[in-house]
Amino acid sequence: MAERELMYREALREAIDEEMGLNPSVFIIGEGIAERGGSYKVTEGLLAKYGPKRVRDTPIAEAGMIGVGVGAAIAGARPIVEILYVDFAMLGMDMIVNQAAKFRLMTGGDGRVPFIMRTQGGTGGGVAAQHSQSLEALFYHIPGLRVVMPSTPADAKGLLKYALRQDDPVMFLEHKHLYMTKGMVPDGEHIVEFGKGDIKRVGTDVTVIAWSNMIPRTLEAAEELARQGISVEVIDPRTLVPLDREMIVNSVLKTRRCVIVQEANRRGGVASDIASIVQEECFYEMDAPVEIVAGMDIPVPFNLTLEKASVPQKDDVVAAVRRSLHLDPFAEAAE
Amino acid sequence: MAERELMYREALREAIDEEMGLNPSVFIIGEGIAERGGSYKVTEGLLAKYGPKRVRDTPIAEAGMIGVGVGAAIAGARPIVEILYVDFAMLGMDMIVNQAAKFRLMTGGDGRVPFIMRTQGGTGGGVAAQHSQSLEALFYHIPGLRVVMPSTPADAKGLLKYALRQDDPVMFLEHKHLYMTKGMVPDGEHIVEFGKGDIKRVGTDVTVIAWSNMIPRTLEAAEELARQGISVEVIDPRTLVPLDREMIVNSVLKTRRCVIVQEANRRGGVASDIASIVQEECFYEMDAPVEIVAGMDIPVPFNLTLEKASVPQKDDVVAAVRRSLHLDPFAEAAE
Amino acid sequence: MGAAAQGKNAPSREFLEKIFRTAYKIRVFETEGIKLYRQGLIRGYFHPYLGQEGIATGACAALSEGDYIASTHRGHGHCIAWGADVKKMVAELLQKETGYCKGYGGSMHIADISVGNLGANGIVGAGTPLGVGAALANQVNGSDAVTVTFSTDGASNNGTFLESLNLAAIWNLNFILLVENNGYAVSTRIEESTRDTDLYKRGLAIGVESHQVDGNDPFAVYEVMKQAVETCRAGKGPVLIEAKTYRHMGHHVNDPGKYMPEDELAYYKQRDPVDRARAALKEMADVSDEDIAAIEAEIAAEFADAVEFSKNSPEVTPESFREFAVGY
Amino acid sequence: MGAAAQGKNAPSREFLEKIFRTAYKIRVFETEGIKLYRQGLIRGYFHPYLGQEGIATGACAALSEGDYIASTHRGHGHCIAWGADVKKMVAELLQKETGYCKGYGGSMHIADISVGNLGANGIVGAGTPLGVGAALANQVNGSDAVTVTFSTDGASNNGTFLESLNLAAIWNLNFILLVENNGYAVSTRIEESTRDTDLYKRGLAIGVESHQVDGNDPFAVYEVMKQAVETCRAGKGPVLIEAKTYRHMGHHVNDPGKYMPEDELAYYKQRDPVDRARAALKEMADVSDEDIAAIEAEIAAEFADAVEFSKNSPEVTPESFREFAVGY
Ligand SMILES: Cc1ncc(C[n+]2csc(CCOP(=O)(O)OP(=O)(O)O)c2C)c(N)n1
Ligand SMILES: Cc1ncc(C[n+]2csc(CCOP(=O)(O)OP(=O)(O)O)c2C)c(N)n1
Ligand SMILES: [Mg+2]
Ligand SMILES: [Mg+2]
Repeated sequence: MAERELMYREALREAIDEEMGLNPSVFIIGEGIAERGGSYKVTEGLLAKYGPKRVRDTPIAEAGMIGVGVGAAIAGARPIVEILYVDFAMLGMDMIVNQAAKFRLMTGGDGRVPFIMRTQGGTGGGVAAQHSQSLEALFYHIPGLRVVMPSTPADAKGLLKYALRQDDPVMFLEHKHLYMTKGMVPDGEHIVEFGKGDIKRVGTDVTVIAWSNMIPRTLEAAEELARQGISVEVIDPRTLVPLDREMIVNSVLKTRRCVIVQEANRRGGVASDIASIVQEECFYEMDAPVEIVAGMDIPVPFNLTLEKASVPQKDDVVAAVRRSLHLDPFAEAAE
Repeated sequence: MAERELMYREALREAIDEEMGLNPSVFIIGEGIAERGGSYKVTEGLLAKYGPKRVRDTPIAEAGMIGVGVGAAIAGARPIVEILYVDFAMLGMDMIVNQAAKFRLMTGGDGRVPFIMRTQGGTGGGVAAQHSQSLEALFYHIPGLRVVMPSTPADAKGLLKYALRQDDPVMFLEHKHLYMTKGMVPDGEHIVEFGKGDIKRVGTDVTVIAWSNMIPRTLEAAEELARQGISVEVIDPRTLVPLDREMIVNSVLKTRRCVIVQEANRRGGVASDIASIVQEECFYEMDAPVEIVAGMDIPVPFNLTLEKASVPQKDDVVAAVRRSLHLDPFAEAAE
Repeated sequence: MGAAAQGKNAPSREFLEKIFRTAYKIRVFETEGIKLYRQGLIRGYFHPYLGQEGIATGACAALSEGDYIASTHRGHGHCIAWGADVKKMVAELLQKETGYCKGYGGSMHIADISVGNLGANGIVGAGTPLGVGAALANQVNGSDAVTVTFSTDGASNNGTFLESLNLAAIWNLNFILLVENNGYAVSTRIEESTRDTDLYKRGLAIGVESHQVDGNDPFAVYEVMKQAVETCRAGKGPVLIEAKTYRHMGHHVNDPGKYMPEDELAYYKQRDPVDRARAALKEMADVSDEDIAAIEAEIAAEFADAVEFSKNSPEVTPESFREFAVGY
Repeated sequence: MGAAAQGKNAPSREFLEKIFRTAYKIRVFETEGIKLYRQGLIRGYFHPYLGQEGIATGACAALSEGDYIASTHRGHGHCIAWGADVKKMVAELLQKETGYCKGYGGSMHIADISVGNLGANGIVGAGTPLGVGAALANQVNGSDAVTVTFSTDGASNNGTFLESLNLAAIWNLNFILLVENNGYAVSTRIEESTRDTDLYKRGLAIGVESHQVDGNDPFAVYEVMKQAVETCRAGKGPVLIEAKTYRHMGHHVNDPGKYMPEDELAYYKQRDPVDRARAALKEMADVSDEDIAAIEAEIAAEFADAVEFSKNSPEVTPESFREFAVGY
């Protein structure tokens, strides 16, 4: 199929635009998303095209925005609520955890909540502890939520379109560093189903699992490792919930080694959960423990050098892969 | 040392009472905690003893209560905020995640937040999806928080007293089923430091790690397994953050097998993280993968039969221990 | 009864009977439900609506098919006034598969989205954003349906009150926030929770049309609601209504409510909304004591049938629960 | 200048000079700071307080040692008015170990709890509960210290506003909520965020003494704050003050602010709080242009020194960061 190069943010915009065109009950609200086109320019042009009923600016009221989004979804619309930073989603946690995630069960299965929270996380350029978090683990733990973390423009578009057609609450987590990155996106209707991982690079020696902004970094590491004669398979689950366990397990059964890379801090992160699954499913076939490369267990500092030190870099991934191959036995584990 | 039998709630009350007596900047706020003595009767009698300045009822405003608690702590007091159900703490997540947990780092180390949120979680008697959660994993993931989950009256008292003397924000998570349970509590000053696990039963064949209300259940399972000739070591970390990794790792190195039991649902729970640590530290010495016994990945249903089915029971623990010993090879894993 | 009910356009017998039937049905449901609770047949939380029946009754009478409601932890009354099937309600409380939520929800979570009932809620204050959201969905979809959130005095000190009512206001949504001010949040008196106990003022402060009404008078509630619905359908919503009322007992079935002063309780019992509805039917529509007794017996029988039905209903099996859980 | 400043008790030269020095110091800090930002020396967010200097200046002048303040994302002005060391502020913005937070915090997180500064905040609205908390701590500890939270129009639609101000009210805390209403939240005009732009009414609705004041007049702010502090120390707090003001530029350094109408901006520039403070010093205390120029030069030099100091300061090393992280 034909394809074009798009920026991540353009791909997101295309998804919203196409689905708004198809379904009149899709609408979007957020701070500065209408007239100004949004802080990340994802929603530029949508106000002009779809009008102020379907593209609305809001006051600074995250709990309210998320809450009315959930209510609108329950009542049959398909709201997208843009939250500027995933950190601010903490203000709306009650609505996410206690309402959106619970409603289907509490109604015995009849109620559906096709609510989408689009937001972004991760470190980037000294925005400090309250604007740099990677909080996917909090949503990942709550049954009922879908957790989506696209790493490429094509995935961003395909997953957002899918999100707008399914019926469960979706935490759609973008990354501040990815908005301006470019990639090929198929022309025409392009949809990526939830629960299908993507092998971003085929390899045979070690399986590396990563997502969001850790994918480009991991691919760089894989490139460097290839030069060292090590063949790395890079898996991007794309959706953390549902998780493509099959793809992960099959790859690890093949490589007998597994490294997981996450930007979020180590303790209680999604990487730990995936590690627990891998060791459960592949224990007898593995040649080394699962290695986790993750952020330090500390809030992200403002200082740029420290910020960088607090989250995984390419070299950390390279070192972990080598450790899992029992190379450099006397090198210390990097934090 | 002499000791007496106390109920869990009485032990908590003693801790608060003693520390309020010693330190005039300790105070407590919560819904119905003053005149009525609290929904769990932990604060009974404190209003009469310490007066309305230090024992206050609040409106239903969890975000505000937690927020003013954090502010009071930053300003040098030692507030205890009682939140009726841990589920409701979701309303105050911003203050917990973005303020309390971050302040020390953001001030370069000068700021301290001796804030204590006391609350309770877990299933119990058909209170359904919004009043039955075990949410420790959410706090566990956030660097800067201390997560405390006592299983006995003695631990409850000792840990709460310690919490009131240290300087970091503490999520003090009680269990609705434990308030009326009894246990021996040492007389006099009884303090339990954070980060020190407790071996609730010594054993040699399998290490089982559990906390809060899963401890009594695990001890029953251990009893039954003993009758089957299997010797189980039961470890209660007591504080999940900081975690007594040393005690856990040493035990697993001894038994070569590990089972983790948590009431919270499986996906992204604390058990997964402990499993990831254990496989990392003990991989080459283990005879079986870490087994996790956890709640189902679904909100807790109202119906009591289903409620029970949704969280680990004694038999689930017994089965997991036997699996880790490669007994009953054809039995299916219990959910 | 309210002044409005005595005006020139005297209410029809049909209307008066409907009001009485609804209020009485709630009364029976709660009174009999408490008995089932005490027998151990109902578990978990049960917050009776006794004493507040006038509000749900009057309010729902002013709404139409296609409208939406959202409710509180004290939600049985709203459900019944909205026309719910008592069988399915009782079955839910008895944890049965034939209940509104198949026994997954229980008292605090009964919902029926097929008829616009967004449900009761275990989180105080949560119904407000959910209701505003439904009103927003309707505006986006071009419907003129009105959404009413039944709320409480307790919820009025919660952040959701300000955030969501303000959103409704800037978007002129067809939304009515009906605050049932019963003076207590569990044992905490409203005077301890706020300096100004006239909660409707909080709507005025953000430019929202706001009223105060005697919640124990179903007719007065009906009138102010009718007006609010008109304001909404004219595109001038939202509206806030504060209805003053009182609980006839403790917070939930197991709360003896000792903190409620006897004279206060007596005062409100004399202003019993069900008695008012009965008196109105009797006096204004000349309905005889016998006819009223017949209506009451019919409602009591309906409840007894519902209990019978529920007792004979199956529970969801753990197996089908496990199936439901897959992919949750 | 404000009417109060012209009354019988004409302000002293000392007072007038202090007001001018503070306002001007903020002006220099922001103007020069923006240059450093554009040179790439400051990273992350930088929200200038330009145009709003009158508020922090007037408010802090009414407070005493031992009092507390909490601030916003636009926090430099509050910090300076509270007497912060400009050296440590600049060093913080330059990510240096000699900064208030050793470079861990940056512009949005400067705090100095040793002098009761609870800090700037990256979460809109968060300063309100934190400030109320400090006021609560002081009441528990028997202190009569007053806590002021500088807040914003944007934060007034947030749940924290209602919840925490209400808590302050029922407990009669020594708390002042100073809402700086600059008419915008980034590009969103206040008229789009609420139906009633008189934010002080929200305090009245919950029984809180509330005032509105011209935020561009440091003397008017001082007077109303002095009164508010008295109310508090008399045990009758809290107090809400809405100060109307305007930003002199976009939301942050990189926001061109094209959405701000030229005439609106011109209107407020004519009511520049720094100009007012200068004029007051000149006219009411007969200070010569030369003397004023000398003060200005002194302040400029202080800032230049701070930049020099900061540039020569070291950064925290990753090693000592890793040490700090242990056990976090
Ligand atoms: C957010 C939240 N906090 C606390 C509770 C516990 N709780 C349930 S009902 C109740 C009192 C509610 O009082 P009010 O809101 O006035 O409603 P009423 O019970 O009087 O109908 C409380 C504190 C809850 N369910 N949700
Ligand atoms: C809870 C939260 N939501 C959104 C933001 C992003 N944000 C930062 S400043 C700002 C606008 C603030 O406007 P206002 O509160 O009026 O303060 P002003 O910038 O005008 O001083 C926004 C939306 C934030 N920091 N915190
Ligand atoms: Mg009430
Ligand atoms: Mg503003």
